[in-house]
Amino acid sequence: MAANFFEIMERLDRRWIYLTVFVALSIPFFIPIPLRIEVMPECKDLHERIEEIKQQNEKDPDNAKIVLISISWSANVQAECWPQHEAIAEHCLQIGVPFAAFSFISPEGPQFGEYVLDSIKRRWEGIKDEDFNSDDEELREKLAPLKRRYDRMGKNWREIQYGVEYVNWGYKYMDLAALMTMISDLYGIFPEDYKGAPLQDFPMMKQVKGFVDCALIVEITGSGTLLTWVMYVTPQSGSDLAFACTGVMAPEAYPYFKSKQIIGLLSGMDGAAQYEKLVGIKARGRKGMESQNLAHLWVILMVILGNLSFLYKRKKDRDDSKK
Amino acid sequence: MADQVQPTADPPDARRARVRTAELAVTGVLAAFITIYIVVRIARADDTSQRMLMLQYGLAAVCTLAIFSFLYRENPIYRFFEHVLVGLATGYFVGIEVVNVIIPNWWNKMVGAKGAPAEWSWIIFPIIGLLWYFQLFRNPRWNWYSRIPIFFFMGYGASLAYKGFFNLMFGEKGQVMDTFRAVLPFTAVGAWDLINNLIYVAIALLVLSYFFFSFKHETNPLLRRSAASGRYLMMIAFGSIFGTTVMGRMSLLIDRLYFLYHTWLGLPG
Amino acid sequence: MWRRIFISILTFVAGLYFFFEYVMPRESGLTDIMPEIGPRVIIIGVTAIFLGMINLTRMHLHKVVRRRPGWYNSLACIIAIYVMFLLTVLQYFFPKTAWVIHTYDTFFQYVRIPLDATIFSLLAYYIASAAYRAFRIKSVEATVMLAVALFVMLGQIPMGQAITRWLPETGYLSWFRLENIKLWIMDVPNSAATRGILFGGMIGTLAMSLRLWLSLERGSFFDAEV
Amino acid sequence: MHASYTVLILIIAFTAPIIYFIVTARRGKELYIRPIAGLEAIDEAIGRATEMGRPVFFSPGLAGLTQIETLCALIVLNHIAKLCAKYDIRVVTTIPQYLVYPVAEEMVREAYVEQGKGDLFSEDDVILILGQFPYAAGSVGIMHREKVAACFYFGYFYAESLLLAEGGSQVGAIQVAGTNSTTQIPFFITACDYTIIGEELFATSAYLSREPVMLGSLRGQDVGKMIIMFLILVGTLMASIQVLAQWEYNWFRELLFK
Repeated sequence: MAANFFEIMERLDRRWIYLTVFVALSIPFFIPIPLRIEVMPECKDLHERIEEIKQQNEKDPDNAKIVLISISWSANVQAECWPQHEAIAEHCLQIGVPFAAFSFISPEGPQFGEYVLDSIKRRWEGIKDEDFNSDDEELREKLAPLKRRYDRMGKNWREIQYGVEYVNWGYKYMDLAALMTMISDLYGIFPEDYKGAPLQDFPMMKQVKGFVDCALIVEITGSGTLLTWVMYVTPQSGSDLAFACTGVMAPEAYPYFKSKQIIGLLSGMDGAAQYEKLVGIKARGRKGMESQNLAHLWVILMVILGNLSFLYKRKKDRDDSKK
Repeated sequence: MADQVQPTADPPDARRARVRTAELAVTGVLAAFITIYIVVRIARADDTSQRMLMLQYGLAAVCTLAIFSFLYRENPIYRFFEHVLVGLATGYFVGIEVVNVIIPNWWNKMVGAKGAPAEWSWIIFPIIGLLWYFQLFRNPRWNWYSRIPIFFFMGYGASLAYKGFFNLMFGEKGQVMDTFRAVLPFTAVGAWDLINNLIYVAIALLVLSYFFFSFKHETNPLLRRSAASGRYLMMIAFGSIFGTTVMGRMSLLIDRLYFLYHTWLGLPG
Repeated sequence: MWRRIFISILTFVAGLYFFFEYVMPRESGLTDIMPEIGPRVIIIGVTAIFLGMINLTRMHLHKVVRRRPGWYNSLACIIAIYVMFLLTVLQYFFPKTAWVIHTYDTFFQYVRIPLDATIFSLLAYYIASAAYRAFRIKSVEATVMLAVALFVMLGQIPMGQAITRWLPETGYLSWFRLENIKLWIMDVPNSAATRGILFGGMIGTLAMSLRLWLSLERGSFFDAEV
Repeated sequence: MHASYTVLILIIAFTAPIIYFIVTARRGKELYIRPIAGLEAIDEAIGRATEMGRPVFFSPGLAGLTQIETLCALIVLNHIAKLCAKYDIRVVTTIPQYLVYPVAEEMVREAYVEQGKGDLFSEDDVILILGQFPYAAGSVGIMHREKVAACFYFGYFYAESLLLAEGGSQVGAIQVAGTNSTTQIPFFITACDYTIIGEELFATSAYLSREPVMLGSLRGQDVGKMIIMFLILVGTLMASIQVLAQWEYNWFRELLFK
C-alpha cells in the first residue's frame, strides 16, 4: 500500500500541489488562529533607536533630526515591505518623530508611501476618541502606544500634518554620484517634493541639509540596495542605517547587523509582525503571519514527503539492482 | 527537426477536444459568476464613489485571477494581461521620470521657474545624453557613439568602487574590522561569546579559502581540507536563505489572498 | 583604433574625480564641489529613459504590422504604454481634475499593482512544488542545507516556536528555544559564511572595477570592433 | 570618509598584485588555475544529449550586457556551443536583454562556423524574450517543446531561477548552473545536478577562455584574499590578547582604521 502511495505521489500532477497550497493558505482567513509573536533583538534595536531619536529631539529641539525612509520596494514585493513600512511609519507618527520618505530606485515608491499613510489613517478612523479613556483595561492597554499621539495632538490626532510630521520627497532616477551629493546637499537633487511644492519651505525640513541630518535611514527593499548605503552613504553621513527587507534578502544582511553597519533588521513578514507587536497594532503583518503558520507547516510536510518518497525509490532501485 | 518538436505522447485528438471544451465551459461559468458578482456589488453600493471603488476592486480581482490561471496552463488570457503589465510598467516608468526628474531637475532649472535665475548652460546635459540613442542603430559606425555615455558611467562607477570597498571592509565598523574577534576561550568573561567568535572567524576564513583559484587544492596541505569544508559551511548560508525565502514567497501569495477574500469578497477579518 | 583609445581615455578621466576625492585629504576641497556634479550627472543619465519605450514599441509594432501570432497582445501592450505615460504626466499637471486622478488611480492601483503582485506571488506555488520535488537529501551538501532550512522555517513561525515554548525564557535552556536556534544560525554560522563569500566577491568587484577603469577588460562586448 | 595613510597603503596592496599578474600573464607567462568541478559536468551533460540526440538549453541570466556575470556567461555559451557543434547537436538559447541578444547570436554562430558546422546553426535557436516572468515562462515552454537533454544556467539570476530549474527538472534534463547571486544558489543546488558557486563563475570563464587578463586578475585577487586572511588572523590574535591583557583598545585595529 505504501509503495503505491509514493508511486502515485511521484507521478502526481503539479497542479494538485498548487491547489493544496491555495487551500492551506486560505484556511486561516476563515478560521483565525491565535498567535504569540516573539520579538527578536534585531527588531527591538530598531524600535529603541527611534525612541532614542525622540528623546534626543526633545533635549535639543533646535537641532532636531529626522528619520528617513527609503522606499526601494514596489508592487511585486508589497506583501512584505508594505507592513514593514506601515509599522515603522506608525511608530514615528505615534511618538512624533518627523520622517521623510523618498525613493531612488523604485519609481512607484513615493506613491506607495502615500498609500501606506492612507491605510494608517483608515485604521485610525476605526478608533473612537473615548476609547483612549475607556474603562476596559484591555482596550486601554492595546491603545497605549497610540495614546501618546492622542495626548500630544488632542482632538485632531487623526490628521497627519504634511510638512511637519511627514514629507514625501518623491522619486529621482539616481546613480551613485547623485546619492553621494545628497549627503551634504539634498536640495540640488530634490528641489521639490513629489507634488511639486518647494521642499525647503516645509517646517520639518528647515534644519535638514542632507543625509547628515537624518539620524536614521530605514531602507525598505526587495532588492540588493543595502550595499549602496553601507559603502557610499552612511560612513560619510554618520547616520544610522536600518534594513527592512524581504525574507530572501535577510540572511545576506546579517553580517552587517553583526558589525553594526546596520542597527536594526526586519526580515520579511515576520519582522513586520514583530514590529507591529511593539507598536501595538494588528495590520497586514500580524494578520499575514496566521497564514504563514500553515504555509510553513505545509512546506515542511512537502519536504518530508518528498524525501520519504526519494528514500523509498532509492531503496527500491537498490533492491532491483540486487536482483 | 519537426519530429523533435512534436511531443511524443500526445493525447488522442478526441480527448484533447473534450478537455478543451471542458476548459472553455469552466472559464465561461467562472467569468459569468465574476461579472455578476461585480455588477451586484456595484448596484448595491451607496454612492458614486463607492460604486467606483467596487468597479476598481472588481478590475483588480479579474487581473489577479487571470494571472492565477497560469498555474493551470499557459493561456491567452494570461498572455494578454502579461503584455498589458509590461506596457503599463514601461509607460509609468517613463512618465514618472519626466514629471519627477526632467521637469523639476532640468527644465525648471534651465528656464528659471519659480523665481530662480535661468541657467541656460543646462541645455548641454541632455544633448550629451542624446548619445544614448545611437544604440538604436545596428550599424557599428553609428552605434559606436552610444559607447561614450556607457563608458562614462562605467568609468566613474569603477573608480568609486575603491571608496565603497574600503568603507565596507575597513571602515570603523567594516566587515574585516568586525572579524577581529577575541577567540581565546580561557578568560572568565563570556565564554559563550568567545566560542561563538571562534566559530565565526573559522567559518569566515574556511569559506574564503574555497575561493582560491590559483593553487592546486589537492596538493596544498592548507587548502585541501579547508576548501572542502568551506563548501559545506556555505550550505548553512544557503539553507537559511531557502528557509527565509519560503516565508518571502508565501507572503506574496497571502497578500493576494488577503485582497481577494477581504477587499474584494468582503469577508470579515 | 582611435575610437578605442578615445573610449579608454574617457573611461579613465571619468573616474579620476571620484578616485581623487577619496584619496586626497578633506582639505583638498574636492568634496565641496560634489553638489555641483550630482544634479548634472542625473540629467545625462535620465535622458536615456525613452530608449526602453522606443525599443518596446518598435518590437511590438513589428509584430502588429506583420500580424504575427498574438499581435493583439502586442497592440494592447503598445496602447498600455502610451495610456499610462499620458496619465502619469497628466496627473502631475492636473492634480485637481477628478477624472484624470480617477483614471490614473484605476490603472495604477487596480490594474498595475494586482498584476505585478500576482505574477510574483506565483512563486509561492512553485516553492512548495520545488520543496516536494527538488529539495531532497541527494548529497551531504543538500542534507546540510535541508537541516538548516528546516530549523529556520520552524524558528520563524509562531507555531514552530510554540514547540519549545515550555523552555524557560532566560538561562542556558533558553538557547534551545527554536527562535533562539534560528537567531543563532542566522547570526553566527550564516553570517560568517556570508561574510566569507562577501570577502571573495568584494575583491572580485574591486579587480573588475580596476580592469574596467584601466580598460584592461577583454571579452565579447569589450572586444567588439568600434 | 577620506582615505587614511593606512588605506592608501592598502589600496596599493590590493591593486598592485592584480596589475602585476595581468601584465605578466599578457607577456605570456603560464598561470595555473585550478579546475572547476562543475566543468566535467558540462561535458558529461553534452555527452548524454548527444547520445539521446536532443538539443541542449542555455540561459545567460537576467543581467545586462555590461555586467561581468553576463560576459562570463557568454564565454561559457561559446564553449558549450563549440562542444555541441562538435557532436552535431543544437543549442537553444533564450536571452532576456535586447543588448545581449546580438552578441549571443554571434557567439553561437561563430562556434558552429569554427567547427565547420555552419549549416547546423539556425537563427531561430537564439530567442529574445523581454521581461523577467515572460522570460521564465517562455524558456520553460521551450524546454518542454524541444525536450532538451541538458540545461545550463550561467550568469546572474533573480527570482526566475527556481522557475527555470524546476522546468528543467520536469523534462528530466541534466542541469548545470553557475551564478554568483547568493540568494538564488540554494534553488540551483536543490534542482540542478551541479552548481558552480559565486566567484567560481568568473574562474570558469577564465579557465575556459584562457584569456591572460582574466587569469592574471584571478591570481591577483588570490593575493588580495591572502591579505585579508592575514589581516584577520593578526587582528583576531590582537583582539584576543586585548581581552587577556585587558588593554583599552586593540591597537592593530586602530592602526588600520586611523
